[in-house]
Amino acid sequence: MIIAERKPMEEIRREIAPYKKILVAGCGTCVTVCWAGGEKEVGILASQLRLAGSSEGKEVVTLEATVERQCEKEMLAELRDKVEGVDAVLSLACGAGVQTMAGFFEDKPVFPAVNTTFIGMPEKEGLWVEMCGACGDCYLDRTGGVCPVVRCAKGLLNGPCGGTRKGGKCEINPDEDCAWVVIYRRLEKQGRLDLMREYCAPKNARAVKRPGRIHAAKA
Amino acid sequence: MKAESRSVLVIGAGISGISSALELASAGFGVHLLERDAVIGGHAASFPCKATNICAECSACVVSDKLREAVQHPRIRLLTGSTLKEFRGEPGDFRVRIAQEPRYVDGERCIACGLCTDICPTDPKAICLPQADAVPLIHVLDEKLCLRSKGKECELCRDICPTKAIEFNRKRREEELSVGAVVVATGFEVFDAKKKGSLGYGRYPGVLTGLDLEHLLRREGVLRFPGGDKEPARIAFIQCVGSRDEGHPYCSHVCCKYAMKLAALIRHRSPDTLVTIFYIDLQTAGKGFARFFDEYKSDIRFVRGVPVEIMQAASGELEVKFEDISQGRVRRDTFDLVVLSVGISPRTDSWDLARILGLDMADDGFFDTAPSIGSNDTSVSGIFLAGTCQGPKDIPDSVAHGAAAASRVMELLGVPVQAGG
Amino acid sequence: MEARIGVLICDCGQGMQNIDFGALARQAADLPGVTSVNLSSDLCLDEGTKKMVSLIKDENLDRVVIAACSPDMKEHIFRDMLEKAGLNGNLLSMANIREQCSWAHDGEVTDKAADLLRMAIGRVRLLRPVEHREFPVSTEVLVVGGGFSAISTALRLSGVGLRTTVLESEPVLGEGAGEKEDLHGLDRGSMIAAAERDGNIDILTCARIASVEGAPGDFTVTMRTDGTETARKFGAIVLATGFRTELTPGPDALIDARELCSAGVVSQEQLLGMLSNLGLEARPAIVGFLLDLADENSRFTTLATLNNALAVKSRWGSEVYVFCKDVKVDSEGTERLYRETRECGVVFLKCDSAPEVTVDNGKVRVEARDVFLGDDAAITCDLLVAEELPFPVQETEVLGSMFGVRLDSGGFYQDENVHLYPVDSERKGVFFVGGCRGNWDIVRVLTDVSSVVTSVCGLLCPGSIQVDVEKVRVDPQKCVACLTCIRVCPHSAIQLVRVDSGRDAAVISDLACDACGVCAAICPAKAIEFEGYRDDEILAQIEAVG
Amino acid sequence: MMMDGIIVAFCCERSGYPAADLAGRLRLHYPENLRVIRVPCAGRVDVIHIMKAFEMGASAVVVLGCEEGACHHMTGNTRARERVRYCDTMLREVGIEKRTAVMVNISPNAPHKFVTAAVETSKILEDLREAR
Repeated sequence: MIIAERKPMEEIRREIAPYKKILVAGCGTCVTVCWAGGEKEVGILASQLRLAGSSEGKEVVTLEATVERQCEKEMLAELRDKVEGVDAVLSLACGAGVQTMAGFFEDKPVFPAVNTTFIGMPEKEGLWVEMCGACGDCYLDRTGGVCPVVRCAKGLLNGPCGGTRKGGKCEINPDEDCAWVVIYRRLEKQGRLDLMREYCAPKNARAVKRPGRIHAAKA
Repeated sequence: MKAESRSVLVIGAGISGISSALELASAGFGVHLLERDAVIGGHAASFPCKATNICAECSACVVSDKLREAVQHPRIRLLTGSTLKEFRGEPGDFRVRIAQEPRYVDGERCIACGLCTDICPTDPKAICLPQADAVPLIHVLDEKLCLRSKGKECELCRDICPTKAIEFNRKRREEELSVGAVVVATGFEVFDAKKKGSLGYGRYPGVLTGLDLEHLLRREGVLRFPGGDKEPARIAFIQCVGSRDEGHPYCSHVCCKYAMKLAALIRHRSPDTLVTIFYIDLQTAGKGFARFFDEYKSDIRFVRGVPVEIMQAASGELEVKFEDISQGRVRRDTFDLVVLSVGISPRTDSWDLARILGLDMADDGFFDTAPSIGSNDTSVSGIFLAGTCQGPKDIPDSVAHGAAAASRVMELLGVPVQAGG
Repeated sequence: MEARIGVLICDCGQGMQNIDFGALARQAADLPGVTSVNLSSDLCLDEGTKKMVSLIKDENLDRVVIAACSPDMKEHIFRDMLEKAGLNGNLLSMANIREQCSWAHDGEVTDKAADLLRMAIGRVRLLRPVEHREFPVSTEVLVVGGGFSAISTALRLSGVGLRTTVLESEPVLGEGAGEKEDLHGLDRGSMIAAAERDGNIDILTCARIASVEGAPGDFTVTMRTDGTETARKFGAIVLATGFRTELTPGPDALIDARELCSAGVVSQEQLLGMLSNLGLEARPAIVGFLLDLADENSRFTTLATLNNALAVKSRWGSEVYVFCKDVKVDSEGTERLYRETRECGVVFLKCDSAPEVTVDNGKVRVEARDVFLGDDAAITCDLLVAEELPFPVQETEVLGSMFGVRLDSGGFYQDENVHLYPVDSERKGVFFVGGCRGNWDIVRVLTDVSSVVTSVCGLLCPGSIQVDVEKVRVDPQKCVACLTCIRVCPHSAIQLVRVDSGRDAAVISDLACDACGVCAAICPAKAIEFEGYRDDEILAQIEAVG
Repeated sequence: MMMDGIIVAFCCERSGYPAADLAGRLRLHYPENLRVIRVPCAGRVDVIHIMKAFEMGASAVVVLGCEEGACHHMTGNTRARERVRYCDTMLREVGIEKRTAVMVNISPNAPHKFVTAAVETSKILEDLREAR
């Protein structure tokens, strides 16, 4: 799942400063789940913007809407009427959603209200951790299902850096587990420790040719 | 099964009696809840919340919840101002005679509007709400304060009452009930600190009991120096007043904890206050207390040993004489306020009830338990004990003991198990 | 259709003289949807409620606002009245113009009262009916554990006619830790035998819980025995898994475990064995006890120490020293026992700091500063009975998270929250008894057992539970299955369920829900509605202010 | 503004609400500008409720929940505390300095604490108003 977090208020206000009537648009999928851009967050942001406006003596009119997925043109169609009536759109979707919106309503400025940060999972209520760097060159078969590219602070592919702390904690962030300790334990459990001896060639940094484009062969 | 065996008499509507009554009622029994006072709750309902920035687990709020639940329960019939007069029969089929003192204010009609109190010419007011959160929420007429008891013809309150709830010539009435079992939950008396004359209670205004302090905090919300506006700067708590001595061969269970909780609360509100606790053995065990004790123990000065004498100096300061064990000599320390941590004593009128019910008394003055499962059974089959009438308990233990007594009633009378899904 | 709101204002028999009720009534009458305004003085009395019932019927009202005293005391009466008039009890909103307006302020407060009335009217327009329904419950009870508290709970539940299953992870009952203490004359062997004979009690040994689902009256527990899994229904679950103990020869003991035995350091349990078996010639001349030095929660060892010190004194005639910080006498009968122990010659040495325990010539030596002597006391013991501390059993954490219940700061069951005491958990229908919730003295354990019997009876014996239907409800169309509500629900009332549309959505169990609204406030998709406290109902009140 | 000077108090029906009732019964007077909204638990109070109250012009929002460690729903009051803090931060983010959101933990039998909360919140507002 894509994880995002709200941009600093100052930045958001700078984005929309020239406009009076704004559509605050949420997305009902990833950013809802990570508490960054669902219907609830749309309501809160809109409310905060109205408050900001009133405290400056400037009237800000907000419309609110949340679609199931902003990264689907078809799902944006329902917003047409609302978008036509505003000066700008503030999107709480991930980068893909913002761009789809911007492309779909080309004559309206569309601004991001969140920073799309990583692909991750919820560790517990309200805490998300990065799991995947979308590098296009998956190593997980060799590492017991633990990605060292993002879960090792240094992105090392061939074992730990040597700075692992007592209790298997990371040298850089003592609150985090050292990814390579996790990998070792996992492989040990599975009797596949021999994999630790296998050399991993340097990562292919261009595994995904930008811009990425995947064509499903099946259809 | 006979209808009477589906109903239970609970004597005493303090926290353990209410706990019993609620449990029995929710299991389908009809409950007659007998209370001598005009309102329910007993001692437990008179304590203040002792939370600092965290809950002190004093359970005062639990009591409020349960009281409200009890008066709203359709299967609990509240008999306030009532006492037990006669008792006969056998388990499953007891006959009891109840006497209800005349209640000049009809509890069913009083809407607690307060007009009667406003108009009452006496000072202090003869008719008033006994407590702001009295349950039931009704005004009560104190005969002794009322002008009518002095032969005067005052009818102001009756005339102003918008719901015609007040009636002066009500008579004491009696009624006979048939019940299957009896739960005795008559509670305790607070030890009378005047009996320890050398501690100066009742003579020195700066000497209070723990209960006085609790009531003061509940009433005023803040701690003020008795009789003045100044906040006391040095406070001593003296433990085991009326516990663990010749007349009281038991620990009262509650005093160490309430003293420490009050001390923590005082320090929380006025961090410059110095608090000393004189003690024999600190009772710090029990769920939830260890956490609290760890948080506040460094805020309190603990002195092992219980002072035997308090003198008031000309300045009004209180001089506490105690044996400094570590130095092996008698020392004196001065305080602005001394709180006597009075213990739980058996009710002196327990004997009357014991005679009516045929119960045995233990030699410490509490009701005696029969050797059985737990400590709810008495020597009379069908009569069970709940709460502090059986021995000292704190609020959570009293609630538990009340619920435990209910289980014994259920086992005696049987609970029909309805086939479920 | 336009709402037909009836506004009933009660002046509490002129108990609120700083409100102009005529003006208040006129203001209310002008508000949209208000079809009738009525002024009275005795709304909560019999005659008042009767008048109201006929008014609701006559005026064909479909919702009611009452401006009177606090709903805290009287709301239930008024709800009943609505039901009597054929309206759903939830279609009532109250304006507290007495306690929170007239009585709280000096001077004229008609404007504020009008404000409160507008707020209530704003809310009442949006209220929807909430149905009640009876759910039949299973009357079978699962008791987890096989020690004293578990067996006595099972026996007592069976005694009131509830079928009970005892689930023990060990091969036999009664083998848990802490099972050797004095049980006030209760014989464990005969209790186990009674349980085994009892036709109402099923005993499963070597059994573990694999999963728990459902709500009070309707739990589904999957149990694993001998590698096979079976799922069964229970109405209530009692956790009585007991505790384990560990010997602590003082917090700063300078001896290691291997030395303990040879130096004569024993546990209370070993001492009991010696007391019943030891020949005369081996009687130790000096016996020491450590007590209340390692932990505040020493009620458990206090009783054992007092009883055993007394036994040592009377049977062996040894010199007995008890090293302790305080004697925890706040359990029934303990002060008496403490007196008796001292009177027969047992010496209590009170020390504020932990004594030093060393091994000297194969014997254990305890050195402490006695606060009464004001001096150091050093005693070489032939036998030292070390302090034992209670700890949670191993599976506590795993079972705790499986059941969705929080542990206390010592790692035992039951969060330190006064509203749960004595035996409740935050998950309705799940209870704790005895050692596993941190009660280790037998009197309190027995009270726990009785309390839990009461609670289970109250829950299950009626055969059904009355609940509000969908008072708090997830809209499956809006739910994005983010699991947030499931993670935050304090009462484990929410589950992910495959709904009609074939998608997964959160579903709230009416039986388990305690109507707090924590889920509704946190749902990022705004998919949860709490009737009576929906967002629009709350916002309508805010909008009506001013 | 419609609600200028108004304090909106979200009161948990287990604690803040009965405490307010008691204050009334004891005739402990507090500022008239307080409007109580009853909620089943402080944990029901959502960020948007607080924000809307400010939007409508409320000068302060107070959430009254049970004492910490004594919430009937375990975490309702601590969640409320975090939400209140978040709302207060959001006000500051948009440069609103003269209004405030406050969390108060209270027990149902603490009428004096309720009055103190009302009085102190008013005082905070006064101080904020005079600050510039």
